[in-house]
Amino acid sequence: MECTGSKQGAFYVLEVTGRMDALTSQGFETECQGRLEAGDKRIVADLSGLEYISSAGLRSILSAAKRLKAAGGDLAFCGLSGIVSEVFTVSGFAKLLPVYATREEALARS
Amino acid sequence: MECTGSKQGAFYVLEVTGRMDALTSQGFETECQGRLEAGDKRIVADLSGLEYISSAGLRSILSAAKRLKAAGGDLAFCGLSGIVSEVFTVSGFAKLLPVYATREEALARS
Amino acid sequence: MPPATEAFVPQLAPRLRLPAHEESLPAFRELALAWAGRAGLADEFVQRLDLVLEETLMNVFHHAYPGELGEVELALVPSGQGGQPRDGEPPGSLSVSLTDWGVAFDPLAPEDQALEEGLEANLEAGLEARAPGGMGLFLLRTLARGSYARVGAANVLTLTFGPESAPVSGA
Amino acid sequence: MPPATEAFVPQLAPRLRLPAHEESLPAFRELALAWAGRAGLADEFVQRLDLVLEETLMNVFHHAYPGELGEVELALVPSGQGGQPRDGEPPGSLSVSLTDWGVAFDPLAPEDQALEEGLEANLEAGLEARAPGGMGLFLLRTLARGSYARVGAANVLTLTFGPESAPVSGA
Ligand SMILES: Nc1ncnc2c1ncn2[C@@H]1O[C@H](COP(=O)(O)OP(=O)(O)O)[C@@H](O)[C@H]1O
Ligand SMILES: Nc1ncnc2c1ncn2[C@@H]1O[C@H](COP(=O)(O)OP(=O)(O)O)[C@@H](O)[C@H]1O
Repeated sequence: MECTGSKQGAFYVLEVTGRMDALTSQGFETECQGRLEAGDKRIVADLSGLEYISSAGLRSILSAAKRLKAAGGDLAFCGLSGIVSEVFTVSGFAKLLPVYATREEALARS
Repeated sequence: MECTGSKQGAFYVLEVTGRMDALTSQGFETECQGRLEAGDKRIVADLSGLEYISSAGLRSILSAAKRLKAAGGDLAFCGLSGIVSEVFTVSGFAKLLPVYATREEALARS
Repeated sequence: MPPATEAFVPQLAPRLRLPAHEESLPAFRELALAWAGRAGLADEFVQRLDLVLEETLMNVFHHAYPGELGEVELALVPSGQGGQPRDGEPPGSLSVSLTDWGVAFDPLAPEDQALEEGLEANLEAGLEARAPGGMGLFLLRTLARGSYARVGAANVLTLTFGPESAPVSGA
Repeated sequence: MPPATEAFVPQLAPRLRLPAHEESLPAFRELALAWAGRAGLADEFVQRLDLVLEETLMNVFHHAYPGELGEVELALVPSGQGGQPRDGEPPGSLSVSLTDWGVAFDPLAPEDQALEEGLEANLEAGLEARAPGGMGLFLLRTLARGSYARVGAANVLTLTFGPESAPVSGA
């Protein structure tokens, strides 16, 4: 898993690529924590380059979302496909967290 | 296994690198055959970049040496180390074929 | 030391047995994906196999052998292959069998039914209420079709991937 | 299909069973080298293991199952590890066990003793006289120490690599 990010208006966009599995997913939480400490509370995770996610990835996401929310921010997602989209759907994460089809939609929200 | 070669005086020097195993060693015989057809009858195989050789590699070498000899040429070796040197020794190939410590020695012979 | 299996006639089911710890995950994954490719498994099933394999293996690594290091074995049976004819299995499917010799545990029917029901009921709960545990088993049961048996001192979990082999999710 | 091994208690001997054909060679090699590294095997023994594994596996691929496709299993037992204590095995050694269910064949004591003797006598023969066959078995016997047993329908070859585990060659 790789995370690269950039500021886009009010949001910090994090492009997550590769595999979010038991061996790598902790990095997502760490990355969000780092952004939070740097002052970015509203994060959009663009998962269009993410090939794979397991329950360990969901755990990392849930934990990051809770922290951002507690700080008055939020964590939204876009670009889900394949198994990533399937896992978000069956796990209920797609309803629990804000998920958009495209990055434009994610950035257009208030 | 990779073979790269160049003409050095009366000899054609073939640098053999990588692994000469059951899946790759046929390439050595093919390479020598190609040189023979191109008119090079005296070949020095520099094995200093060769990491590994198995009985399949020995078979390929024996076959190439016989062809070159039948055509009035020869096949000499230099730069053996590690398991390659060990296999040449225990198999008797080190006595059967001309083996030199360095390329200079191999090229200095008549 | 002769392997423990010398008395058995092989059935062309490739298998790999390794220590039950996280370092073994990549080797299991590599073997499973190689055979999924050979079995002609469609990409969506390969992805489910990948996921379910991680979930079940991680559970075995963490829970099957409390306080000791055990082993886990993966066997792969492409449809139509092997000593036993695979009745009615469509082409492009792959069965995966996971065996461990740890504490008896059926991941397809968890002992803690209450936790499971809580989780499922919980799927649409808010962030605060959402408990992260139990998700691995939930994904396993949602994305794979299979059977479990306790055989002697072993847990044997068999899962099948391919057309009509997993409950259709979402669609 | 449950693996054939479910009744056995594991002994922390990682093992891999694959079809007995050339495509399987890289996977066997990868597993063996990974465990040679973990066992702390010195480089010269790793190289011998690499060679002897290729020779024995290629022989099984080509000769053990005439006219059919069988399987071959590799098990690895690092010294000091496993259920059975390894008596007197020095650290940095690795035992490798190869099992196939093909025609009975002891590679450590070939039936055709005459051919073998011919080959050894032949070692210093000229190019013309030199026969290429039999070299694989010769390298096996020269570079590894081991034992063979026919166990039921299986050939079980166990080889050990490490200090004092192989006849010193040349030096
Ligand atoms: N192979 C197993 N052996 C014993 N207990 C297990 C096994 N797999 C899962 N469990 C139990 O089921 C629980 C739920 O597992 P899982 O859904 O993967 O979530 P998590 O591992 O995150 O708790 C585990 O916490 C463990 O108590
Ligand atoms: N696993 C085996 N099963 C049956 N026969 C074998 C086996 N391994 C070797 N042999 C026999 O021994 C002969 C010598 O083998 P080897 O020394 O590897 O040389 P080569 O394979 O080049 O002939 C083979 O040709 C084969 O007849």
